[in-house]
Amino acid sequence: MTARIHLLLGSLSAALVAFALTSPRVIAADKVDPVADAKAFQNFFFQKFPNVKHEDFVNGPYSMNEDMKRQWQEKEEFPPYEFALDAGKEMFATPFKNGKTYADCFPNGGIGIRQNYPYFDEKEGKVVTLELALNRCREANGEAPYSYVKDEMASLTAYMAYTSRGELMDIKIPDDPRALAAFENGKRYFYTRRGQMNFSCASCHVQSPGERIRAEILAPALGILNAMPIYRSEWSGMGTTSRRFVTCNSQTRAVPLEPQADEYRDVEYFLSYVANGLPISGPGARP
Amino acid sequence: MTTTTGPLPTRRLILQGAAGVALLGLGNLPFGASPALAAANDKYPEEAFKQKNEADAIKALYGKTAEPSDKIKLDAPEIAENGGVVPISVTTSLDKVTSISFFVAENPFALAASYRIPDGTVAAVANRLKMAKTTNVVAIVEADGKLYSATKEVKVTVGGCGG
Amino acid sequence: MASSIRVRATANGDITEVQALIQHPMDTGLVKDSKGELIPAHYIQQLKFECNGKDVFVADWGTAVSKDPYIKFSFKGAKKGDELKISWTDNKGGSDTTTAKIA
Amino acid sequence: MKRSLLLAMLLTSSLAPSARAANEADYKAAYAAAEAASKEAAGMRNQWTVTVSALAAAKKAADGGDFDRATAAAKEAEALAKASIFQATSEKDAWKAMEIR
Repeated sequence: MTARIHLLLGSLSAALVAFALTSPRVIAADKVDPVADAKAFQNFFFQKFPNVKHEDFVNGPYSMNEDMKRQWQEKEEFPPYEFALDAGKEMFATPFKNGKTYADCFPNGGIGIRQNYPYFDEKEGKVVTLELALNRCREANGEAPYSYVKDEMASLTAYMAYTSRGELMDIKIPDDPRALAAFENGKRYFYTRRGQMNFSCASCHVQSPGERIRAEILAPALGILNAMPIYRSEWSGMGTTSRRFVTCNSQTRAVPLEPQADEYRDVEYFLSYVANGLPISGPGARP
Repeated sequence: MTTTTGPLPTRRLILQGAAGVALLGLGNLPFGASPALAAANDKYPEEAFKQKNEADAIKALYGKTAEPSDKIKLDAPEIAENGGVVPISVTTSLDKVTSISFFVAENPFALAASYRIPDGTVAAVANRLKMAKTTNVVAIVEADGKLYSATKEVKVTVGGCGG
Repeated sequence: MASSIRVRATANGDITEVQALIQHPMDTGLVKDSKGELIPAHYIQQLKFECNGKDVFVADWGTAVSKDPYIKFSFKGAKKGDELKISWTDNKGGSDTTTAKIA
Repeated sequence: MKRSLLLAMLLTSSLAPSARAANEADYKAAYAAAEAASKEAAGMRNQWTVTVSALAAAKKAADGGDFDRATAAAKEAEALAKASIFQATSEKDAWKAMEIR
């Protein structure tokens, strides 16, 4: 038993020391500054990969490896997400039982607006993602919501992403302390280690993009959500942003949170904001 | 394979050898009957798709053996991004091509796909195949009644976390 | 329901390039589902392309062809506006056909 | 690296094998402790999948009457849960070290 007490005391003192070290910076950095964060985030990747064109970062692993890029370009000639796209288009055109359609729930009929999602809803005081907005639209029109990790949701977001292809990511953070808090919460989630593997999102997507983890090449974090939803050969099916977050968690042996949990909405907000200015390339095809 | 010494292993090897030959024999018997030009007619080459290894499959499909040729350009990735979807294509400058087939050596069944090329159709095909593991992809082209082959190894590993 | 076959045929000069993507599970019969039972083999065996009454391309497929299979080939002797007929049959007797105009 | 060393030591230190065969009472005590730690970890929204499976293994072994294995599994679950709690508390500030500035 005594060994364990030493251990706990040891870790407490270590934590105290760590806190003392960071406290001056914590006070200085207390004011959340998304603009500076985004600039630093983008510059980190631009400097780390000087010969990757800025807009190429949205192609994830394919911006990191030539052999993989050729296989991707071959797939893109007739991409496997073609069926999800057609299904999404059809669902958009099919009215709900009450006669309304998705177009009635979204600005500009839902066409060419994906780059503004997720947005901060000042009434609700929370981040609203595209997947959440789609399900709320269904519920508002008396329809049952779709699972966040299954094909129907992926088809809808695939079609909406397709109508925004090439548009530059344009996420806004209103001057509202709750919005800044959501951004900061998303950033904290992104850098926090979790699971028995003790990895954070950054362990893979900031410290080692371009390197291999088993057969896969790790994608850079910059622009990583611009291609959502993605058809993954490994799933031989479509994957929404929610499905990607949930599977990433379980791969570090962390029990995933429920889809569209606040943490997931905030980390999507953070990752999308820091990718402002990079083109939407969804729906994407990935290994 | 455990490397045991002494008489025992040699007897076992002989037995295994005998069993193998018998199987092969069985495999050939029914095939012997159907015409060698199985590839040319309309029938789906059921027998060829049942063969486990590449040599038997080629024999079952074409009834002859192939010789490597540098006039076949086989395009396949060095490391497959995913064993389930491997883009593989072939073009050839050989003429009077009547058939192109793809074999994945160590797949459960070696023959993956076989294409009949009527005259007037360009001798080139692109497709996406499944590969069980790192192995040789072999493209066979039947031109003017003779068989030519091109081979390339493609590395495949089980996907891990997903980039 | 839209056909399971997506096809693009474009003629440039005398050569028509054809690309097709077919919605099909292409199950090998060797894979187990989440309950541990084998998913029975279900795969396209033959895919045929006809133009102007003549077979221009015939594919015999095994279980090693990827899910939602893709194929690309080209042929001579057709021109813009000609009709391409595509049909497939699978090992369970399923089938589908569609036609496409050469662009 | 320092943090993962601490985690590893925490894990190994609590796996010390008990001498005599465990009986149902030992198992119940070990399981209760493991469940409490697991609930706390879940409350911090930092549960590990291996904790959940170790708890399940403990229950399964206990149902089968094998209290030795059940107690060992319960102890392992508790250690894992404690490690995930330690991870959550230390990460409250440690994440800043990796932040791109």
